Amino acid sequence: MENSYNKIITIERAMENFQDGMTIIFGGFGGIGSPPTIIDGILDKEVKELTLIGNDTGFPHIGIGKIVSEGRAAKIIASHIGSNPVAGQLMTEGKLEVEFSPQGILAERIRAGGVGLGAILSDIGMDNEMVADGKQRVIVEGKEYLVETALKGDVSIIYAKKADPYGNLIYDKSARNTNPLVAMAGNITIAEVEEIVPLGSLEPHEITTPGVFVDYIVPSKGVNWTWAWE
Amino acid sequence: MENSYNKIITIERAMENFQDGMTIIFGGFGGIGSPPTIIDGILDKEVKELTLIGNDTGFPHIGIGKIVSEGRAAKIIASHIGSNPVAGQLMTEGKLEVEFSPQGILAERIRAGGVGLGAILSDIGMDNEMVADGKQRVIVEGKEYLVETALKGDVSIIYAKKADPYGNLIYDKSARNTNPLVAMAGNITIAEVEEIVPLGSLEPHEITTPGVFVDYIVPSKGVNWTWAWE
Amino acid sequence: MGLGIDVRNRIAKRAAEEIKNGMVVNLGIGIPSLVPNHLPDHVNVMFHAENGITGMGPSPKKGEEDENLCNAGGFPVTVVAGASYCDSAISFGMIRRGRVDMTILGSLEVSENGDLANWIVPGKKVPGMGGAMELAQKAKKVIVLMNHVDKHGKPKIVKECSLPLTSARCVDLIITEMGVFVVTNDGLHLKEIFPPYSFQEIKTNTGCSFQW
Amino acid sequence: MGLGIDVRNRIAKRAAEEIKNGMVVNLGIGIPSLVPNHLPDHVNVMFHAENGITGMGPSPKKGEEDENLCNAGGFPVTVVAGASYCDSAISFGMIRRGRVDMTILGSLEVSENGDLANWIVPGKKVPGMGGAMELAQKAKKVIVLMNHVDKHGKPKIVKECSLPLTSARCVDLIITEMGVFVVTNDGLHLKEIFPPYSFQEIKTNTGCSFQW
Repeated sequence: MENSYNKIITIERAMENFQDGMTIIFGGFGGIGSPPTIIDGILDKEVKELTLIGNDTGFPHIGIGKIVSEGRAAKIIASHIGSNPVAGQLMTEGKLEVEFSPQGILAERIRAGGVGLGAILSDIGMDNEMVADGKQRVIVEGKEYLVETALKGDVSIIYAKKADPYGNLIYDKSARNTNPLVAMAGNITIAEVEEIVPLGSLEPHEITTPGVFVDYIVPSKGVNWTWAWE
Repeated sequence: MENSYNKIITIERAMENFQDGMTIIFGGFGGIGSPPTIIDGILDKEVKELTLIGNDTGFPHIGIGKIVSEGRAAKIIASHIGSNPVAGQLMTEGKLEVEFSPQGILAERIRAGGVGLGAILSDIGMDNEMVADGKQRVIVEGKEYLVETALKGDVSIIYAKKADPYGNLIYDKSARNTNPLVAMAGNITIAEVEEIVPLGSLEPHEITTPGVFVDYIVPSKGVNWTWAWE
Repeated sequence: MGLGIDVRNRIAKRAAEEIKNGMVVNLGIGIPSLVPNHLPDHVNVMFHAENGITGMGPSPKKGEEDENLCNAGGFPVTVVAGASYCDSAISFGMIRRGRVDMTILGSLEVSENGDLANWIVPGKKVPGMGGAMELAQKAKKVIVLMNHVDKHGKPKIVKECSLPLTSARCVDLIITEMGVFVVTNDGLHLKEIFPPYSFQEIKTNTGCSFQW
Repeated sequence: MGLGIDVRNRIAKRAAEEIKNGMVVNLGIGIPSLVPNHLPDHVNVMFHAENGITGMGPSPKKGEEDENLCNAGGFPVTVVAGASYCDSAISFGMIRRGRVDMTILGSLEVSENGDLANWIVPGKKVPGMGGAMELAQKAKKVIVLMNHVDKHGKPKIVKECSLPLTSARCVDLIITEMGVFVVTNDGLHLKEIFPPYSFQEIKTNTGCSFQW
C-alpha cells in the first residue's frame, strides 16, 4: 500500500509513543471498538502508572480491561467499572483511583478536549455528590450548571474498520461509539484498523473521522479475546 | 413513498409551524446548504420580527439573505454579514440587531443547544470587545475562558440531499456545513430534501443526521437563485 | 425472589402498551429487554441504545452474532430498516435534547415522588452511573419495571429511598407484577391491579401511601 | 495600488515554499488563493476550508461547477483523493485543536510583535469576524501575504496596529512584494529582500524598526 503521508506504521513503531505515567484515551464501549493489537502492545511494553480515560473498564480479559486487570493503571476516568470486578477490587484496595463521569457527559468532555474547548456546562447529576463534588457551578440565563472540564490525552488509541493512507476513518456499526470523539482528543492519535484502502477509494461524505486527526495507522491483528456472550 | 412516521409533509403544512417573533435556526454557509423552498415559504407567509441564528446572512438574493433583505428579521446571531450589504445597512439604520460570534464558536453554541448542554467554555476572542463584552468568565485549571451560551430555536430549517421516511439525512458535499448542528438545535426541525428514498435504503453508517432529530421532511423545489459566481 | 418468565412477560406486555407510534424508546437490561416481543405489529418504534444505535431489532440467531453490533449491555443485536449509527456524544445528545420519548428500566427502589435509585446495589462496590443519570433525568417519560418487593419481601416502592439516588423526581410510571402506579405532583396513584393480587395485598407490600 | 499578477504570483510562490509534506493548510482569499499553483509536485498537502472540506483541489472548469462544492468564500472548488467533508463544528475543531498546520491570509496591518488586523476595513460597516479569529489564534503557523504599503503608500507593517485587532501576537511570517519578515519574541527580523527592492526602500516603507 502507498504510504504517501507516512502514517502507516508497524505496531512496534507505534509503541515508541508509550511510556510510564502518561494519559491514554481509549475508544470502545464494553470492549467493543477497543483496539486489541495496541492494547496487547501496551501490555507487552509493560508501561505502568497510566491514567486511562474512556467509557468503561471493559471486562477483565476484554478491551482496556486487560490493562486494568494487570494493574498498569494508576487512575481511570470512566462512566462505570461494573463489568470488570478486578477494577472494583483495585479501587477498594486503594490501588486504582477512579473518577466517575456520567456517560454522555464523559463523551462530551472528551469531545470538548478534541475540539479545543475548555469545558462544557452540564445539568446532569447536579445533586449527586459523586458527580458534583468539587466542581464549579455557573449560572446561565437563570439556570445553574456544573463546569465539566475538557479531557485530553497524550495518546488516543482507537479502532476503525477502514482507513486510507491519510488516516480517514470509517467505523463498523456500533463499534463507532466513543472512537470519533477519542480520535480528536489525543495529542497523538493512533488508529488500529481492520483494512487499509487506497487514497481516494473512500467516499468523502462517508468518512466519519477526517484523517487530519490521525497521526498513525496500525494494521490490526484482530480481536483475540472471547466476548462475554460467547 | 411510504410515510410510516408521518414526517413527510407539504411545504404548506410545514408553514403552519412559523409565526411572527419566533427564533429560527437555519443551516447553510453563504447560502450553500440553505433550504430554498422553506425560505420562500417563510417569505410568502410574511412572518416578521424573526430572530435568525446561523452562520451568515448569505447574499441579498441568496439563502437566508432573502429574508433579511425583506426586513423580516429583528435580530440575527451570525459570524459575519459581509456578503450581504443590505444586512449591514439595516444594522446601521438600527432596524436589525446583530450579535456576532466567531464562526466555529457559533457552530459549537448551536451544537451545544442541540445536545442539551448549557454552554461551552471558549478562549477565542477573549481580548476582543465584540466577542467578550458582557460575557461571564470562568477559570478552569488556571486558564480563563468565556462562557459561550448554548443556542436553541423554535424551529430549525435545514437542507439535505437524501432523506428516508424516518428523517435520516445525508448531505451533499460542502452543503453539509452547519446543517447537522442546526438539525439538533430546533424544538421542531424541518428538513428540506432533494430526494426521499425508501426506509432501509440508506446505509446505517452513512447517515449523518439520525432521523430522531427530524420532525418533518419537505420535498425541495430546488435552488431558485443565481449563485454569486455564476 | 425473582419473578417467573410468565410474570416478567406480563409486566413487559403492559409496558409495551405505553409505546405509541413513532416513539424513540431506550430499554434497560432485565425485564425491559422483553418489551419488544410484545409490541403490536402496526406500531413503528425506534429502539435506542446509548452506545450509538437508533433502530435496534431483535437478538440475532445463534451463530449470526456480529461482534461489532451490540447493545449497551454488550450483547449482540440486529438493526431494523431506518436504523442509524452515531457516536456516544450524539447518542446522549438525543437523550439530553428530549428526543428520547421514553426509557424503560429496572430499579432497586422508587419513592412516592418518583425518586429513582437503581445504580448502587447494596453491599456491592460502587460500579459507576454509566448512562443511567442522563436517561432518568432527560428521557421524556421514565417507566420503571420491577418486582413489587425485594428478595427479603421488603417493599421497593417506598416513602423515601434508602439507597443513593440515580435521579430525583424522574419516574412517571411504575409497573410491577401487582399493578401499575402513576407518579403525579400530588403523589402516587394506583391505576391498575393485576390478578391475582388484591388491593389489600398491594397496600401491605407498598412502603408508602397512595391514592386509588 | 494593487499588485500586478506577476508580483502576486511571486509572493504566492515564496509562501508555497513554507508548505512541507503532509501539512494541513488553510488559505484565505486574495493572494493566498494563488499558493496551490506553486506547490512542487512531490508535496502532499491537504487544503482545509472552514466550511467543512479537507482536501480542496483546483477550481473546476467553467461549466463543471458544483453548487454544493464551494470554498469558504462561496466559490466552486474540487476535491483531491483523500478528501473528506465534515460539519462546521468539526472543521473548527481541527483549527482549535492545533491540527491545522498553517493558515495563509491577507491583512490590512501587522504590528512588529505579530498583532494581526485583517477584519475591519476602514470606513466600511463592521462585517463580523467570520472564522478569522480562530484561524489567527489557533493555526500552528500564521503567514500573512500582503502589499508592503497601502493604496496611499503608507506602511502596513507598523509599530502598533491602528485598526481593530483580529488577534494579538499571532503572526509568524510576513511576505510582501519587497521581502520576508519573521516575527520573533524580540521583534521583527527581515530575512529576505526581493529584487529590485533595496534594504533602504524596505526601511523607508516599513512603519517600525526591524533587525536584518
